[in-house]
Amino acid sequence: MPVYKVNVLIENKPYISDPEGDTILKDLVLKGGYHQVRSIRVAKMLKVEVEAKSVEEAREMVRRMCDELRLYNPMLSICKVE
Amino acid sequence: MPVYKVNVLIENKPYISDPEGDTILKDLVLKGGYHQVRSIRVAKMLKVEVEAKSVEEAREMVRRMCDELRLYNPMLSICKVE
Amino acid sequence: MPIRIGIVVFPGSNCDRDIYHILKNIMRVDAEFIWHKRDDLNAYYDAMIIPGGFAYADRLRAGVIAAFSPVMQVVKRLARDGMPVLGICNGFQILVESGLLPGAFMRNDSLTFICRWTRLRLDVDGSRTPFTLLLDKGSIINIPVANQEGKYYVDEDTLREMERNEQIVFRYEDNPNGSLYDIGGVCNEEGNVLGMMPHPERACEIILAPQHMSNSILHGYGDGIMIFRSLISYLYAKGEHHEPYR
Amino acid sequence: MPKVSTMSLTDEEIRYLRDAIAREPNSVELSMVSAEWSEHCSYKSSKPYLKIFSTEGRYVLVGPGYDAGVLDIGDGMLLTVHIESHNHPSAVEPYGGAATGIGGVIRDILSMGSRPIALLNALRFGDIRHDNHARWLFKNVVRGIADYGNCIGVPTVAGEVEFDDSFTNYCLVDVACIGIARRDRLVMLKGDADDLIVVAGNRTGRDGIHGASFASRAFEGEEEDRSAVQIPDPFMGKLLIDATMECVEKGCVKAIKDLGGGGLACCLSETADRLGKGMLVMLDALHVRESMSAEEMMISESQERMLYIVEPSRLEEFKAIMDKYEIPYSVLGRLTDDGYLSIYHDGKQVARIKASIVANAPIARRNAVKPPYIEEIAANSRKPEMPEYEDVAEIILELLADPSIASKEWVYRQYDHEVGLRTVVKPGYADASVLRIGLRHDRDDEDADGKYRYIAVKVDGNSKHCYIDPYNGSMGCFSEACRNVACVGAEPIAMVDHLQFGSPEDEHVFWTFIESVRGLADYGRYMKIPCVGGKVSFYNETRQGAIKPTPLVCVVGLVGDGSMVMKGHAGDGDMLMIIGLTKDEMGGSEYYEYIHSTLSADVPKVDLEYDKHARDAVLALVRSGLLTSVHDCSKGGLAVAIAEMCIASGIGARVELSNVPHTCTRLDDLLFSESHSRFLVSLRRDYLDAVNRVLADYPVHKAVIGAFNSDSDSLLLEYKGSSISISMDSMLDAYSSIARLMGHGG
Ligand SMILES: Nc1ncnc2c1ncn2[C@@H]1O[C@H](COP(=O)(O)OP(=O)(O)O)[C@@H](O)[C@H]1O
Ligand SMILES: [Mg+2]
Repeated sequence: MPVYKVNVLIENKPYISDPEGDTILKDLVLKGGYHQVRSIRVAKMLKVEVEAKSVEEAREMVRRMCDELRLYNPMLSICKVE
Repeated sequence: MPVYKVNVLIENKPYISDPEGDTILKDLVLKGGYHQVRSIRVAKMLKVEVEAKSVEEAREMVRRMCDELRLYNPMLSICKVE
Repeated sequence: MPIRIGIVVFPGSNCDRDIYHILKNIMRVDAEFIWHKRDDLNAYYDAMIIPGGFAYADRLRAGVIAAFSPVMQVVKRLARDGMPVLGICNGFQILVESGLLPGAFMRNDSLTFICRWTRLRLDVDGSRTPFTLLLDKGSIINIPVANQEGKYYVDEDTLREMERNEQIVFRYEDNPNGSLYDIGGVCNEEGNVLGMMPHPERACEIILAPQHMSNSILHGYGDGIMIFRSLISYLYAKGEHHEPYR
Repeated sequence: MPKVSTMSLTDEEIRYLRDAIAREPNSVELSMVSAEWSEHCSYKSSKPYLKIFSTEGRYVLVGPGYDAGVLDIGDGMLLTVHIESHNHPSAVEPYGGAATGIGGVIRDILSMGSRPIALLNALRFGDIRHDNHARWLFKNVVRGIADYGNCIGVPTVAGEVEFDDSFTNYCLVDVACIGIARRDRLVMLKGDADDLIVVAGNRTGRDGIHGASFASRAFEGEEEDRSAVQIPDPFMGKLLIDATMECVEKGCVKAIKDLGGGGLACCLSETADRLGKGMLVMLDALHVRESMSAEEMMISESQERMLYIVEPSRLEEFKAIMDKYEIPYSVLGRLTDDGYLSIYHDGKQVARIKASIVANAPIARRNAVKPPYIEEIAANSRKPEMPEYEDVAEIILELLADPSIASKEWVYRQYDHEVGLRTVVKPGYADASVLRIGLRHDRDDEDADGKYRYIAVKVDGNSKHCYIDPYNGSMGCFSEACRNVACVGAEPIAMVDHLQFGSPEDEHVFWTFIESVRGLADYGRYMKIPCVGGKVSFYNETRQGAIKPTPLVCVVGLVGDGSMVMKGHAGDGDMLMIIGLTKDEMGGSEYYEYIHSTLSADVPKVDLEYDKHARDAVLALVRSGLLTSVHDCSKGGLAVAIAEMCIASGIGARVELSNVPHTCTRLDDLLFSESHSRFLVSLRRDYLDAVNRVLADYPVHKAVIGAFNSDSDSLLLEYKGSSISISMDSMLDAYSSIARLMGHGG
């Protein structure tokens, strides 16, 4: 069966604060002189290689896996499968 | 000035091991019955909002910032600006 | 002039007071905290210690944000002038991120923080660094680690060069975190800058050592004391003639 | 976004409020009151019962009622103690919930002007062997505690973990914190009219709105609980510790209070009420993350925020400290003499209400009825079939692998338990941890360098015992915590408790609550161990119903001096002695519940007088330096305690069971009973006479029951001519079951 690459992006919901992004912005980027930067948010990507019959099937399976195995916490984060 | 969204993807170089990805694969995914999954690698994404005249300028500036402020460690990781 | 050692403090450093206690109450030398915003030092120091902790909460990557702080530019200059500089745990990570020491750190193989006592072997001549002067090559010290990103990494070429230059100072007997070649501590080419992952300050007083390690020949002290005694001996040996670092 | 509502106020409470203020409350006032009158903040169900604790004692400087209890241990040094839970938030988001729990208890300790020096944690989950969700909760709760505690540089030095099906789909996450203050710098609430009210720390956002009322009702695990997801920021937590300690050092703050459950509403009303003052508050000055209504600002529970009362003349000093650490702050207003909270927003007065009304909820009368299940258990108690003697080895191994008994090393390895140079006895080395205090910066007296003090701390609970018999079970938890600190050579000097139950509106649950309080109070009064603080957490319920009653007791003990700290191991040839009497009390034992899935009514009972004698006897032995090690005998009974001593010392032993003083009729009872007031001690052979001389003063049972033997790589249990042998390897293997179950931490 062919192997597909599927990317999963896990990020905090927009109204949930991101202390790590804030610190990177305040203490590294702005202090480093990059004043054009307005905001930084940190997200996590899982690059998954999966056997499937089609891209659609691969995506659908990865999506199911993320939900079922709690690869992210739906209370906190959103999870996009690309 | 307009604000652009630029994504920075930081991932380990291919020959550097990724224990986190391996553990998710081994302890969660395979044990959870998703045997179609071949590999998982974890990457970090910074979602940057930056003022610039154009997308190109925004990207170029973020790229420079990543190198100069060591937003990634060139010994371990590669960094893509999207 | 009395020996005076600077302890560099970043927001989030948390072993600064521990180092202070050892220097002041056990070693009986002068110690002063140096806040990270300082970009010039108006006093002289004989050595600098960058303590452990979580500078900037290890955000982005352990040590990286601290490496850009004003005080580190001063530390870099003093290190180039030959001042003894010791980075412990997070301090080691900061020295690596600021380019004073080679290598990089990754998350422990266990992916978790690890707090436990390890056995650390000196892999170079004691005289290689001011902090190991009183130890013999091959000697083993009992000392705890406490880290999350403690897995040392360096590429092949650099590693070979470091071996040639005798820069690999400490190796774990019982590698706790997956460090490449069991590396637990490295120095720069000149030998005056040392970074080590384990915490010598936690192993200075025997009452703080686990019971099975308390049969030390050091009479009431733990093995970690040798790091500080070495430094003090080194500084005394340089005598009154040495120019203090400014 | 959740709408601010009055959902947690009852009709009766609204009527009471109307009468008190003699008009209709407006919406801001209503939301302030409903936050403060939530069970979580107001103790409206529990208050009358907590009065029965004895709260005075030789070392007590400040008892319950403040953010932390304060103990005066002499030489200008004070200890502060507090305990908190974060159960609901952890059940939704285990990592953030547990981490913010640490942040919360740290800020309570800071509120007294004391420096947090150690953390303890007590955790409860469902069955991690079979339940993925329980494993997920366990893994992330531990990671959350580790990440927060490690980052702020406060060591997590002790704790306990229990697993039981009543926590399925839920968890209990309790954290206690010990602080140290110099007597001349203790910050008690002070304030005069015109003193400034300053909030410092993270920007206020919409997070955690309704957290307090979320913790004041049953846990649904639904979408709406989202609003209670709290994001930890240990970096800001650490900065607040450093900045607050600097303010205390300089003496530039008159009062400190943390912003916890109920946000500004609770913090302002309680502070004003305590001070007997009013407050003029300009909400527009508050540093916020997003634009918010007055109601939202008042009840937001954004983490890592502190309130300070600052004299106007010291404001510049205060600001300089905050600026040094780059902590954002806002001067919200000032104290007044009128006793009213006058809140302004957008140029308008949005609330004006007496602080004393907001801060003092009407007491809720609750019914208490003995739950029928207790009678049912009594009626149906039956002894399981007696195992063959050959099968006993297998049962012991199974018990050693029972996650509630097995080694918790997987947990405490993830905690920095050494930062601070205080942890003399570390987790896993003894029943309680020992901390060194009196480092130069701990004292009034700068010259008293090197004159250290040692304290012991431990937290204990036992939901299985407390479910079947809340009175005796609770008393047993207290006794166990005291035994644990005695094992390291410390005399218990104070306790804080945490009472965790289902809904107080349920008369059966409420009965167990009252029984539990009685048990703790009776033990404390008899032993003269005062309660200096605590916390009540109700509504620990899921769709399956209430959790088992889970009171926790955190005991602080004082060690005589450094040389008396007990952290030994049994050595080759050492004798094994038991102190105490083993009785046929099998109810709630791990043996019955884990091995046989049997409930039985006869939960171990504490004989107060005997318990005191046994503990005093062991303390006398430890302090006379006659022992090589001590271990208290509790969960899993005698068999498990002996096995644990072999594992800890890395050497085998041979034991003659018929020498054990007991009143049992069956061997399995003798081996696995969890009778209280028992200790196992090891001693060098040549000290036996001396030990017996010391013990002669105490009317307790004692017997030499075996000896350790480094040549043997097994534990040999002999009984009336038959014997079984369990290899060290198999014991070690069984005992490390948690690490095996949890794998890597990812
Ligand atoms: N969650 C935890 N965090 C830190 N230490 C823990 C934790 N759970 C257990 N420990 C430590 O492991 C050891 C054994 O704990 P426990 O099994 O509760 O002992 P006991 O049965 O004597 O009360 C103690 O040192 C205790 O402090
Ligand atoms: Mg115990």
